[in-house]
Amino acid sequence: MRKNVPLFPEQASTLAGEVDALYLTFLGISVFFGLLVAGLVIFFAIRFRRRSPDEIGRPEKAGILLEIIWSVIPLAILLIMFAWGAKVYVEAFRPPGNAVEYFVTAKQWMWKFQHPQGNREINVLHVPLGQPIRLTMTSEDVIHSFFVPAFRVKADVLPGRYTTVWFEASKVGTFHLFCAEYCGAEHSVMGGDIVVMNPADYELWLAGRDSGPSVVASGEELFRVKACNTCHRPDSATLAPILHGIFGEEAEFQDGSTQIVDENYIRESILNPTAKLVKGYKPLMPTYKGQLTEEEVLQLIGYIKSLASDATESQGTVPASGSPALDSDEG
Amino acid sequence: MQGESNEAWGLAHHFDSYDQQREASYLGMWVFLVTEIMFFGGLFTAYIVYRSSQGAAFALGSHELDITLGAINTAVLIGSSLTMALAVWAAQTGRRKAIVGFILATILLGGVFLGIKVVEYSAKFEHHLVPGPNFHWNGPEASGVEMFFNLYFLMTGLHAAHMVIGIGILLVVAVLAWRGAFTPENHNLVEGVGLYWHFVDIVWIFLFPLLYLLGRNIQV
Amino acid sequence: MSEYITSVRTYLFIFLALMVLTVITVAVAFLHLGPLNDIAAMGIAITKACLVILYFMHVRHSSRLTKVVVVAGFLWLLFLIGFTMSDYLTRGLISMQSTIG
Amino acid sequence: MSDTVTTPARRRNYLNADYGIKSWLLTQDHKRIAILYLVSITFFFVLGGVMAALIRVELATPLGDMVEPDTYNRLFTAHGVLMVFLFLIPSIPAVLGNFLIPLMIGAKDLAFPKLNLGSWYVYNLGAVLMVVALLRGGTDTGWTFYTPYSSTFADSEVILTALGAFVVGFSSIMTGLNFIVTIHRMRAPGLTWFRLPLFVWAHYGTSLIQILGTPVVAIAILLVAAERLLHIGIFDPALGGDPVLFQHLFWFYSHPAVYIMILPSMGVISELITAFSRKRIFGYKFVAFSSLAIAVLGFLVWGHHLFVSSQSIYAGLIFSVLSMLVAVPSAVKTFNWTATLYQGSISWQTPMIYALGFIGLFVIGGLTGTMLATLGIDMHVHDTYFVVAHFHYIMVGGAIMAYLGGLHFWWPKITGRMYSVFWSRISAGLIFFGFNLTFFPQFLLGYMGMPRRYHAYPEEFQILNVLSSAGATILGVGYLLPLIYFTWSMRYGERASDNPWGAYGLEWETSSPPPTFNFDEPPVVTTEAYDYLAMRDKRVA
Repeated sequence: MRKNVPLFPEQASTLAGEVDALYLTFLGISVFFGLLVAGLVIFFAIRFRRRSPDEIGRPEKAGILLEIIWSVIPLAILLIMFAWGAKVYVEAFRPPGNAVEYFVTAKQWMWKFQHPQGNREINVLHVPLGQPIRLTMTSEDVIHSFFVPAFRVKADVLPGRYTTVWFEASKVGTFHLFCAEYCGAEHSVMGGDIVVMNPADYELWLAGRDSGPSVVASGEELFRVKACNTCHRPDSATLAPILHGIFGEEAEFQDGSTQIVDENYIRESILNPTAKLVKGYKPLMPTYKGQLTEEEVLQLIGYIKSLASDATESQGTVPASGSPALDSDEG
Repeated sequence: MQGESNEAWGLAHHFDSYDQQREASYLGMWVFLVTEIMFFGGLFTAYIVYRSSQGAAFALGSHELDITLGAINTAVLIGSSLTMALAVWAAQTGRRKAIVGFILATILLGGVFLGIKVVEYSAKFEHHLVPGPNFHWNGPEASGVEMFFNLYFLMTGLHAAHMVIGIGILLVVAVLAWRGAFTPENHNLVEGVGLYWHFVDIVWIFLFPLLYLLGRNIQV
Repeated sequence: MSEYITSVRTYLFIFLALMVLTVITVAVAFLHLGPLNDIAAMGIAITKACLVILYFMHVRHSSRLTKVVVVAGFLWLLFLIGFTMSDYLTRGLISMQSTIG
Repeated sequence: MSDTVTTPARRRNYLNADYGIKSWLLTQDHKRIAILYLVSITFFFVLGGVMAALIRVELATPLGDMVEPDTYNRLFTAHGVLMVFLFLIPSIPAVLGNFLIPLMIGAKDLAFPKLNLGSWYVYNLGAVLMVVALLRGGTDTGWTFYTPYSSTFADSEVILTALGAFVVGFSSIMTGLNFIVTIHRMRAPGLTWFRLPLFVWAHYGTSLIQILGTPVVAIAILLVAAERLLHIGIFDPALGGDPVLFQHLFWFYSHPAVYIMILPSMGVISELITAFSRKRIFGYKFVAFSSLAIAVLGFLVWGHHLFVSSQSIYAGLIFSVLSMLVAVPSAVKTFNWTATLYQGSISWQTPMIYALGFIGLFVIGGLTGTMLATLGIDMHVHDTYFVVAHFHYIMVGGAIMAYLGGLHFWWPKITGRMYSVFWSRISAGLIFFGFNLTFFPQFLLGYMGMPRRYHAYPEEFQILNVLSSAGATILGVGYLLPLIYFTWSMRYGERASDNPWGAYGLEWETSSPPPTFNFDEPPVVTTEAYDYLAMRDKRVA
């Protein structure tokens, strides 16, 4: 499908149509105004061309009404386009509740993916058709940007922080993945493919290779190996807070401030534990900075998130537990 | 060529009057100070951004600073602003020796400020609180405290650099004043360097509470 | 339009006021006032800066243009800080890094 | 001074007032300093153009087969840095603005002539730093210096280039400061604010941006250097910093910097449109105030460069809606220019061809700009060739067209000579056509998804890239022509009269080239701006 030379990118996600509708509408408005101005300029320039060397133009009276008209109309159109664009944007960055979480780690110059089931891939990501997929992304070095033109999604991938983006593929096929934020010598080849498969084919593909432990299982394993479980116990909150069910809830800190427990907060708590001390605890936890790879931190987060739902099922997919943070925000 | 004939003492050829020249100089100096506000503004923004997310670490950092020396320095710098203002007054009223005297007093106070700053810096150096590879912090929040000291050194360092430049210009102005270069009609240079000096004072008026005072009351 | 000359008495009075404010701000820093500590410290600093600008820097008796320039300088600083903080202070709310699936 | 020669050809002017290299290098005459700037920025325009040519040659094929990836990165960085800092930002203000503002307001010089000369030296100092960086292998961060790549990872001459940008920034501040004070304090008797040429209004707005924005990027650059040299972490997450803060500080200046390029262009276009329509501009006050509105609002929209940079969604909404607002004054200007043409006496001289071309290109650049400010569209086209095409339509289609138009308009005033009408029209046509062929395909490429700063790209993008490279060749030829016929005209061009276009404005009332102190008699202004009726009546009387 990449052989022919189209002038318009394929639409391969549920979002693509919305972005294109917005773009084409705006393009139509632009073409109208562009032609209007160009047409008037050319027409006036010919119609009112100078006919004698001493001729001067005929001064007209001020046109306050005209000025108001051509200020207000563009403003109104622009504000409408703003509102429409904002709607699409907010949608693009707020994954639906049933999205399945995949992890992405970027580094100079490759993309590393981990499926919830545990499979790892480099520069190629296989995803099932019709399933909302949420990517939690971080970088090991500089800023990169995850960009799939056919899905119309793009989000920067930053070191030291998580960003997310989501999509629901609507077309089977192979699509370009680009790094859109300049990241060094091999920036232009830091790309790959997103392979969209029918769900059944995807299951076959998953089954056809050794997936290794799931993200949650790896996280659980790490939780034990790094001895997190000696303090963070499911039954006792004496030494450290109980982690079950904290994800998406509000944590209260020593200084009285609060924060919703999200991926970035958990990350900070692992790597810089004393930055935000939960009320009632002493700064006992050592830092794990330098002892965990970015992928391991992600696995721990995946595990802690899985504890959010009361049952400790390690089935891989993060259950659709609603979105407390969003709900409380929308109030 | 046109201007040469009516070029009076200290009036540049392209100005019509001393008033026009003075107003241009005063306005130009203020516009320059606006750029200085924005220059320091970038650092203040960084400070506010990081303080908003790492308040506790910043409180820890501020406890490492010597509040007494900071307060003394504030007083010294305000004093130097007074002498600078008086130098301008002396220029306006045509007191040649007084100009020189007040400028020298300003330079002296500026020197005291910088001397105290050196004492403070060397103490930080001994305690391994100077940012970079040698930074060492035993307590909690190491990275936040390091950020505090990064900003402390950048902000006070940039301020001190402005002081040094100011003192340099003041020395030149003092010599010119001694030679009688300034008259009640034309003392724009004294006025200009005065504005600069007061601006440097104002920066410190904000740096002092931001770095030394905020978070002081938090127990650590 | 000739130059306004501020009297030495005014200068001394302003100097005194600045010193008193410095003492107050140091004293207040050790009290436990919660968020009022920050507000007091900044309020006093702004007051001091205004005194310096208005009297030592002669803005009080300068043209309206000078006043506009001074105000614009600080206004733009507020733009820089305010709009930057509009990002930082709202990051924890609904943002692309904290939405929850 | 006893100059009795009266023939216009041999009258004393700023060019023949003094000879020798010293009389140029130590001059305090704003007109001579403008010429010095003209020489410097032309050099860097050519150098930056060579980089652009190499980039387009490389991109003619999908494989990165001409230069190494690293070399390519250094090329586009050099192209960006040279063009933005050493050409576009000083172009109209430091050359045309410097030359014309004192003339237009009836002053003998700028308020601070020494500062003006100093700004040229500071500019060259910064330029030398950048050239040294280039000779030592160049920089590979892109002109945006994004952290932590620039502060920690890049293995190239980041500090020298950054320092160069820092130093050049000060020359820009000096120019802006000089203009503001001059416009406030040096206007001729009778020249009220609303009688000022719109060129002066536009430069006033530009100067505000230079004053208020440049220091912020200066400190941001300084912090990058501190992080790189001393490991004082402000932006690198590994050192506890936030890389997005750099983007905020950088774009606080660098977005308004776009208006440093386009506002003076708009000023030039207002002058050209009125001069070649021989008519007062439609809605003078609206055009004048829209310059200020752009200068002020332009400061509040920088976050639209961060829509996908992990900036909070709320901030994204604020910056998006403000970006829409800043489009309105630009639209107002465009409509007023168009309305000015109505019932004008329009002459198709070369400068006017540039002006009309500018309107077309600026409309495309502006409209695509509002598309980029739309959150839902930016999410897809951010950091793609759509952005590249958009800002080239503004900076090249807008700023350079206006710069060339202005140069063609005031050339007889600056040098006292005319250039070849025929060749100038050919070159204007070539530039317009070549420009569109170069950059229009890039809009399509961008929406297709080709990211910017790519050295190699998938095959399906090739046809559009080849078109673009072909256009660049034509554009290059178009730019070469003025270089030749302008140089030729300085010696062999027909002598120009004081007002060859029959245009309104104080600069046309003095001789061509003007005398050192601009006017033999200090001018007094009694008519409104662009009052062609009064001008004709005066001539008849």
